[in-house]
Amino acid sequence: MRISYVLTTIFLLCTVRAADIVCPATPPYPPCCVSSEFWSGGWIYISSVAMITIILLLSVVYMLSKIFVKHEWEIWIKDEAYQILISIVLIITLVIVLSAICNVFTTLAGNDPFLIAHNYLNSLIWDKTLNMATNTFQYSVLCQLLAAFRTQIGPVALGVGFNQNAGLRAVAVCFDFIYALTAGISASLMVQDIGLSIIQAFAFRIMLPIGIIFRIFPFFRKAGGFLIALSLGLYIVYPLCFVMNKMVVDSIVSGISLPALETYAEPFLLAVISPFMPIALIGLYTIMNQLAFLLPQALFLPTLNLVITLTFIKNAARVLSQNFAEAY
Amino acid sequence: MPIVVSWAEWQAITLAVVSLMFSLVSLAYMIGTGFHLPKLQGWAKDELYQALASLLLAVLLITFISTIDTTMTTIYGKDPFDIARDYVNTVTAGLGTFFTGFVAYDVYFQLFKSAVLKAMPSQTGFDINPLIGLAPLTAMLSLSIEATLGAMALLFGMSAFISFIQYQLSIILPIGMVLRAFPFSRAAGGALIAVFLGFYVFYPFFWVFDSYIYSDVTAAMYAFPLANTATTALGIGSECIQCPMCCVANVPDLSGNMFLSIIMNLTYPVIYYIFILALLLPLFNVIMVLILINELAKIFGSEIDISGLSGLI
Amino acid sequence: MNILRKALLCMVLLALLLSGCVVNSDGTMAVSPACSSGTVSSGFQTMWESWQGIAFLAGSTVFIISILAYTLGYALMHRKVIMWAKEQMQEACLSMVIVLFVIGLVSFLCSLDLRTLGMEVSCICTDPAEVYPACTTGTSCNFVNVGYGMLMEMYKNIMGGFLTVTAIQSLLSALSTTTYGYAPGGVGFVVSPLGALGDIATSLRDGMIVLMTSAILTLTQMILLKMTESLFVILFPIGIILRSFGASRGFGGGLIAIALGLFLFYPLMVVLFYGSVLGSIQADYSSMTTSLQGQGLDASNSNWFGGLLWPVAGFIGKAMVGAIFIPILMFMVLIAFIKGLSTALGEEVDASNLTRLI
Amino acid sequence: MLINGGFGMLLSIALSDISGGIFLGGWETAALTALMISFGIIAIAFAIGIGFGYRELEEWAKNEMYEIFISGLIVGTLIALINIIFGISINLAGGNPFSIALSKVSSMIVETNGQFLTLLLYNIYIGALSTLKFAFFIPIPILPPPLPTVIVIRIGSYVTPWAGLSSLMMGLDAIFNVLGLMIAALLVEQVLLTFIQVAFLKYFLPLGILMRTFPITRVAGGTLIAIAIGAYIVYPLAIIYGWNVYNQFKATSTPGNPGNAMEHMFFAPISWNIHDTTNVLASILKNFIIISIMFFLSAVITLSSIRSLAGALGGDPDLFGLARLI
Amino acid sequence: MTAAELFQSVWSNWQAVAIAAAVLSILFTSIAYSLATVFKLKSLQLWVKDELYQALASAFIAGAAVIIITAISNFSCSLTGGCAAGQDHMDVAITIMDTMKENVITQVQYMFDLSMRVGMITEMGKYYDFSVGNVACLVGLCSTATGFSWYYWAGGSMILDSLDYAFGLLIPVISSFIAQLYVLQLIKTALFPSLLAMGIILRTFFFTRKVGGLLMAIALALYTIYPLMYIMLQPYFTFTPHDFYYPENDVSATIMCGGSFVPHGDADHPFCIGIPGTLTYIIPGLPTSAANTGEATFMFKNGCRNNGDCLGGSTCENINGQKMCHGPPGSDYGSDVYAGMLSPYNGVLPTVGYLLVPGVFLPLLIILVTISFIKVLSPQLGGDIEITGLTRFI
Repeated sequence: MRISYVLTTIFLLCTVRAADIVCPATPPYPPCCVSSEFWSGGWIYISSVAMITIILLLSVVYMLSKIFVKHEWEIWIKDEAYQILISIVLIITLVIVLSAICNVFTTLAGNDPFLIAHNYLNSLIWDKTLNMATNTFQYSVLCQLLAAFRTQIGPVALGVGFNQNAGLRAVAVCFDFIYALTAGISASLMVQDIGLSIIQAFAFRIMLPIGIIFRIFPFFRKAGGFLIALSLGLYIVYPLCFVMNKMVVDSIVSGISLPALETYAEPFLLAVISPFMPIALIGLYTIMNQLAFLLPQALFLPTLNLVITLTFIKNAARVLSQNFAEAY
Repeated sequence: MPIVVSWAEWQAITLAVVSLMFSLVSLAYMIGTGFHLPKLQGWAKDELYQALASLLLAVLLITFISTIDTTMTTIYGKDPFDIARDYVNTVTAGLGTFFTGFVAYDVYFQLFKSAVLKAMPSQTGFDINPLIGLAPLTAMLSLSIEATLGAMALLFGMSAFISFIQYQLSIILPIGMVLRAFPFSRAAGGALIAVFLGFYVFYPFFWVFDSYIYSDVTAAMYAFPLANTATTALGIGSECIQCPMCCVANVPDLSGNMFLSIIMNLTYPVIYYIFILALLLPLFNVIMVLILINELAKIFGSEIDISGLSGLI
Repeated sequence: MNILRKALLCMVLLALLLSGCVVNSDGTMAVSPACSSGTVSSGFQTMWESWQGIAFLAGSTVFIISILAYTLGYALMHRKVIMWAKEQMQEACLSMVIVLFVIGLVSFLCSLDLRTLGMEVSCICTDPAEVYPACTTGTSCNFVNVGYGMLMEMYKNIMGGFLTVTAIQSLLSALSTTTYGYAPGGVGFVVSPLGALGDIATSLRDGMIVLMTSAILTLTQMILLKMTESLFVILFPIGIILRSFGASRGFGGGLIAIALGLFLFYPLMVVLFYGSVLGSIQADYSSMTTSLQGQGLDASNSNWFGGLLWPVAGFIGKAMVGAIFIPILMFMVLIAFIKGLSTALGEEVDASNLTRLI
Repeated sequence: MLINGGFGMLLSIALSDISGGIFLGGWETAALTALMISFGIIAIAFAIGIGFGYRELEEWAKNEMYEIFISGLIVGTLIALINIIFGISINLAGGNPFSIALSKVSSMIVETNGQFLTLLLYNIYIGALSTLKFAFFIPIPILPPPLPTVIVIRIGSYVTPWAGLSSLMMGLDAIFNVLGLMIAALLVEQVLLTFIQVAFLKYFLPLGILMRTFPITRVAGGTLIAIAIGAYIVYPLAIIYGWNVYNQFKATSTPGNPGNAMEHMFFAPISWNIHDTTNVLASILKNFIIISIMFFLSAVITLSSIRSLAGALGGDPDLFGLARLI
Repeated sequence: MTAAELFQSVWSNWQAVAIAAAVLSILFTSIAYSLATVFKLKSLQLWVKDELYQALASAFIAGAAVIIITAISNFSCSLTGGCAAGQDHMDVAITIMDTMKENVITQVQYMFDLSMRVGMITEMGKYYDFSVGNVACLVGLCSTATGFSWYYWAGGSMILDSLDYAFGLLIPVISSFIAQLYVLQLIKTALFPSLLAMGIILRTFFFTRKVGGLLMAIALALYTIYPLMYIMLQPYFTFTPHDFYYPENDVSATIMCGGSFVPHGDADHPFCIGIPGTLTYIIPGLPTSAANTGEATFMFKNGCRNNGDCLGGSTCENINGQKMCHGPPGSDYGSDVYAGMLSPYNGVLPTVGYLLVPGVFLPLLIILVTISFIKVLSPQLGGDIEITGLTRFI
C-alpha cells in the first residue's frame, strides 16, 4: 500500500511538472519548453503510429519465426520489444528530468539563460567592439590629417620646410591594424549571437521531438540518441556556458588595473618631436587595453564553450544510444 | 630560511624527482603486499616497472646529453649553444653591413629623386624635377631595407630562443618525469620529455651543422657571381665581348650598366643571406627537430599531439 | 521499506536544495576568484560550503542507489548488476574523498609563496590599485599572482620599447620630409637631403606593429590568468557533482580536467616560461634606452646605425619570440595535459578541435 | 675501405662536391663511428635479451641488425645509383648540369636587367617631362619707353603641358614590381643552385646517412638522404629545361631593343601613343610568364621526385607537412 | 601548325626512346617476376604483377600517343562549334584573347588622351602684377612687383587624381590580358608538346612514374580544359571600346576647341583643347575658357554626340535634365550594351571596374578549375596526387 502511495506522489509530481514543460501554442515560449505539437496531435500522433507499426512488425516476425522455427528471430524480437520499453521509459524520465534541470539552471542564472547570453553578446558587440572600432577609425583619420601639416620657413625656393608630425602616419597604421582586428572580432561575436537564436528556435521545438521519434525506430536508435544529446547540449549547456562567461568576466573586471601611459615612458620626449604625438599615443594605449579585454571574450571563451558543449554532446550521445542490452 | 632551489641544475632535480617517485611506488607496493590487497599490489607492480623505466630513461638522457656536450667541446672547443649563438651573430652582423650598404645607396637616390631644378627668374623660364623617375628604384631599396631589418629581427629572436632553451627549457624534464609517473598524466609527461630532448639536444646540433655549411657555401657564393658582375660592370667580363656597353644588361647605356651592377653586387649576397641563412636553414632545423620529436614521442610511449604543430606550419 | 522512504526523502531534499542553492537576491550566482590576498577568498569559501553539501548529498544518493542495486543484484544473482553497483559505489567514494580535499588543495595553492622556493619573482600588491613593487599593503606571491606579476613586467618593458621605437620613428620621418631650398633669384635647387631616413622609418613602422601586437597578447594573457581562477570556481564544483552520477561521469571528469588544467597547470607554465624570457627582454630594453640616451638622436656620429638600430632590431626580435612564439608552445603543452587528465578522469575532452584551431 | 673506394669510382660528380666536408671531423669517419656505436648498442641489447630471456628485446635487436644491414645496402647502392643517373644527366645537359644551369640563369638575369633599365630610362624621361613647368609674361609699361614709365604691369601664365603623364607613371610602378619579382626569383634560383651544388652531397647526405644508422633518428635520416639526392640531381635539370623553354619563346632577341620604348625619344606634342608603353609591357610580360611558370614547375618537379625517393628510403614522404607548405 | 601537329613533330624523335624505355621496364619486371616465383616472395610477386600492368600501359600510351592527341583535339574542336582549317581550339581561344587585348588598349588610349587634356588644363595658371618705377622687370628679380596669380581650372586636379588611380589599375589589367594571351601561346607552342613527351617517357620507369604521370596530367589539362574555359566564357572576354563625350555639346566650346590640338579635342569631348582655344589661353591675358563647361560626369556616365551617334543608332532625350541616350526600342539602356555593362553608366570608373572581372577574377577561376582537373586526372595516369601545396587551395 505504501508503495502505491509513493508512486502516486511521484506521478503527481510529474504531472505538476509536466504542465509547464510544454510550450504554449503561441510564442513567447517560456525557457526549456518542449514544442506543444508534442501533445496537440503532432509528435504524439506520429510516435504512437510508429509504436503501433513496430509492434505490428514484431508480431509478424514472431509469427514467421514460429512458422519457420527460426530461433534467432525470436531473440531479436524479444530484444526489440525490450528496446522499445527502454525508449519509452527513457523519454518519460527525460521529459521530467528536463524541466527540473531547466528550472534549476534558470533560477541559478537568475533569468532565462538565452536572454542573458543575448544581452551579454549584444553588449559585447555594440557597446564594446563596434564603438571601439569607430573610435579607432576616427583616431586614424585625425592622425593622417595632422601628419600632413607642414611648416615652411622662408619661401620654398630659399627656405626650409618639414612635416613635424610625419611620425603620426605610423601611429595611424597601428590604428588601422587594430580596426581590422576589431572588425574580425565583431563578425565572430555576431555569428555566435545568431547561432544562439537559431538554437533557441530549433533545438527543443524541432530537434528533440525528432530525436525521440528516431529513438523508437529500431534502426535509427543511434541517430535518435545523438539527436537528443545534440538538442540537450545546444539548448541547455551552450547558453549556460555564456552565463558562465558573463560571471567570469564580471568577477575579474575589478581585479585588473593598469598604470597610466606615463609610467612606461621615461623617454617621454615624444612631445619634443611633435606636440600631437602624446595625445595620439594615449588614445592608442587606451584602445589597446580595451582590445586586450575583448580578445579573451571573443576568442578564448567561445572556444571553451564549444569544447564543453561538444564534450557533453559526445558523452550524452554515448549514454543515450546505449541499448542497455547487458542489463537484463 | 626558505630552501633556495636553483632551477639551473636540472640534472640533479630530475634524479631527485625520479627517485622520489620510485620510493613512493615501492611504498605503495609494500602496503599492497603487507595488507594483502592484491589489486593495489598488482597496480603497484605495474607502476614499479614504469618508475624503473623512468629512472632508466632519466639516466640514459643525462649521460647522452653529457656525452654530446663533451664530444662537442673536445672537437670544437665550445658547447653547441655557444657555437649556435656565435653563428647567428655572425649572420646578423653580415645582414647589418648590407643594411648600411642599402641605406647609403638610398641616401644618394633619394637626394637625386627629390632635387627640383628651378630656373624661373622673376617668373620666366621653367621648373623641372629631372630625376623623379627614380621613384621605382627607391621603392625597391626601401623594400630591401625592410626585408634586411626584418631578417635581423628574426635572427635576434632565434638567438633569444636558443638561450631560452639552454637556460630555461631544461626545467620541463623534471616536470615531464613527475607527470610520467602518474598514470593519468603519462601522456603529457612523455610529450614533455620528447620536446625537451628534441629542442635541448638536436636543435643546437642542427645549428652547429648550419655553422659548418655557412663558411663553405659563403665562399662559393662570393666566388661565382661577384666576379662576374664586377668585371662586366667595368666592361671586362665574358658577356662584354659581343656588346661591351651592355655587360650587365643588354642595353647600351654605360651609366645604367654601372649603377645596375653596383645594385646587383649588393642584392645577390643579400638574397643569399635572407633566403638561405635567415629562412631556409632555420626552417630546415625546426622541421627536422619536429620529425625527431614525433619519433621520440612514440618511443616515450605517449603520442604527442604534434599534429597540431604540423597544422601550424 | 525504510530504504525506499529514505530514497524518496533524499530525492525531495535534493530537489529543494538544488533550487534554493546559494543565489543572491537577483538570482545570479556571485562568483569570486579562488584566491585573493594570498589565501582562499572568502567568497569561494562560503560558496564551496554549500556546493560541498550538495556534492556529499549527490554522492550519498548514488551510494544508496548502488547499495539498493547491489542487494537486488545479489538477490537475483545477476553478476553484471553487482559489478555495476560496486563500480558506482567506488566512484561515489572517490568523488566524496575529492570533495574533502578540495579546500585543503586550494588553500595550499593560494598560500604557497613562490619566493620560499628560491625563485626571484615579481608578485603583485594585495591592493589591486597599486602597481608592484610600490606596495603599501603587502604583496601576495602565489603562483597565479607571480605569473601575473611577470607578465606585467614584460608588458611594461614592451610598452616602453614600443614608445621608444615610436619616438625614433617619428623623428626619422619628420627629418625625412625636410626640404631645403637654395634657389636665389629663382635659379637653383630645392632638395630634400634626408629622404633615406624615411625608408628606415617605414621599416621601423613594421617593428611598431609587431611590438603593439606583442603588448596586446601579453595583456590578454594576464586577463586569461585572472579568468582561470574564476573558471575554476565554477567548473570544478559542477564537475565533481556530475562526476558522481554514473550517466554524466564522463562529462564531469572532462569539466574537472579543464578546471584543474586551467587553474593549476597554466599559471605554473607561465611562471616557468616567462621567468626566463623576461630577463633577456629587460636587458635588451635597458640597452636600447641607454644607447638612445647615450648618443641621442644626432645622426652625425659614425656608427649611428649600429649604435641605435642594432638593439632596436634585437628588442623587436626578442619581444616577438617572447610574446607570440612561446604562448603557442605553452598552449600546445596545456592541451596535451588536459587531454591526458580527462582520459584518466573518465571522459575524453573533445579538445581535438582546439588543436585544429591552433 | 669500401665506402672510400666506392667514392673513387664516382668520376662524373666533381670530387669537390663530394668529399672534404669538415663537419664532425670529416664525414667518412663520422659515418664509421656511427656504425660502430649502433653495432655496440645492438650487441648489448641482444646480450641482455638472451641473458634475461627478455623476448621483445631480442626481437628488437634482430630487427635493428636487419635495419643496419639495409642502411649499409642503401649507402652502397646509392653511390652507384647517383653516379649512373648523374652520368645520364650530364650527356642530357651537355656538360656539368650545375655550371650550365648557372650560366643560363645569369643570362636570363642579364636580359631582365636590360628590360628593367629600358623601362627605368623611359620612366625617368616621362617623369621629368611631367614636372616640366614653363612661365612667361608680357610686360606693359605704363607710358611706353620713349615716355617716362611710372609703373610696369606684367601679365603672364604658367603652363605644364605634360602633367597628364603622371597617371602613366602610376601605371608603370605596378610593372616595376613585376620586374622586381622576376629578378628576385632568378636570384633565388641562382643562390639555390650554388647552395645545392656545394652543400647537399658534401654535408646533407652524410648527415642523413649518419642519422639513418641510429634507430630514433632513422625516419629523419631517410628524409634527409632523399632531399640531398633528389635536389642534387633533379633541380639543375629542371632549371635547364626551364631555360630551353625560355630561350625558345622569350621576347628579347637582339641586345639593345627589347621593344625599346626609347624609339620615340623626341619632343612629341601633347599627343602620346599608349603603344610605346604597351609594347615594352608586352615584352616584359612575355618573359615574366615563362620565368614564373618555370620557377613553379621546377619546384613541383624537384619536390615530387624528393617525395617518391623519401618513400623508397624509409623517410617521411610528406616531409612533415613541408610538402603542403609550398 | 596546330598544337597536335607540334606535338607530333616533337614526339617523332622521342617516340623511339619511349618505346625502348617501355620494353626495358617490361624486361626488368619479368626478371623480377621469375626471381619472385623462385624465392616465393609473395609481396614481390604482387608488386611485379602491378608493375607489369603499368609497363604495358606505358607501352600502349607511348605507341598510341599521337592518335589519342589528335582524337582529343578533334573532339574539343567540335565542342567549340567547328574550327577553321589547320586550326584547333587553342587558336580559337588565342583569337578571342587577342581581340580583347587590342580593344582594351584602344580604350586605354582614349582614357590616356583624356588624362593628358585634364592634366594640361588643370596646371594652367595666370599671374598679374605691377611694379612702380621703370624697374627693368623684363629679366631678373622683380622684387617690388606685387600682384596675384590665379589657377582658373585647379578644380580639375580632383579628376586628375582619380584618373591616376584608374591608371594604377588599368596598366595591370592590360598586363593581365597580355599575360593570358602569352600563356595560351606558350602552352600551344612549348609547354604542351614538351611536358607531354617528357611525361610519357618518365612514366615508363617505375621509380619516376609519379613524376611522369603528374607531368602528363598537367600537359593534358593545359591543352584541353584551360582553352575550353576561355571559349566557354567568351561573352565576358569581349569589349567594345567607346570614347568619352559630354552629355550635350557645349556651344562656347565649338569656338574655343575648333579642331584638335590634342587628340579628340573636339567640342563634345570633355576638356577639349583646340588650337585656337589653347592659344587664347596660353597667351597671357584674361583667362578664357579653353575647355567646355559642360557637366564633368564623364568619370561616371558617358553622354553621346548628337542624335544617332550613340553606337547602335539610338535616340537621346532629356530625362530630368540629363541627356540619356537609349539603344533601339526594346533595349532600355544605352547602345553599347554587351555582356557586362548593362547600364548607362559607362564612364571612366565603371569601365575600369568592368575590366577588372575578365582581367583578374576570371583568370583565377580558370586556373582553379584547371588545377582541380589536374588533381583528378593525375592519379589515373599514375601521377602524384598531392601536387605539393596546390591541393591546399581547393
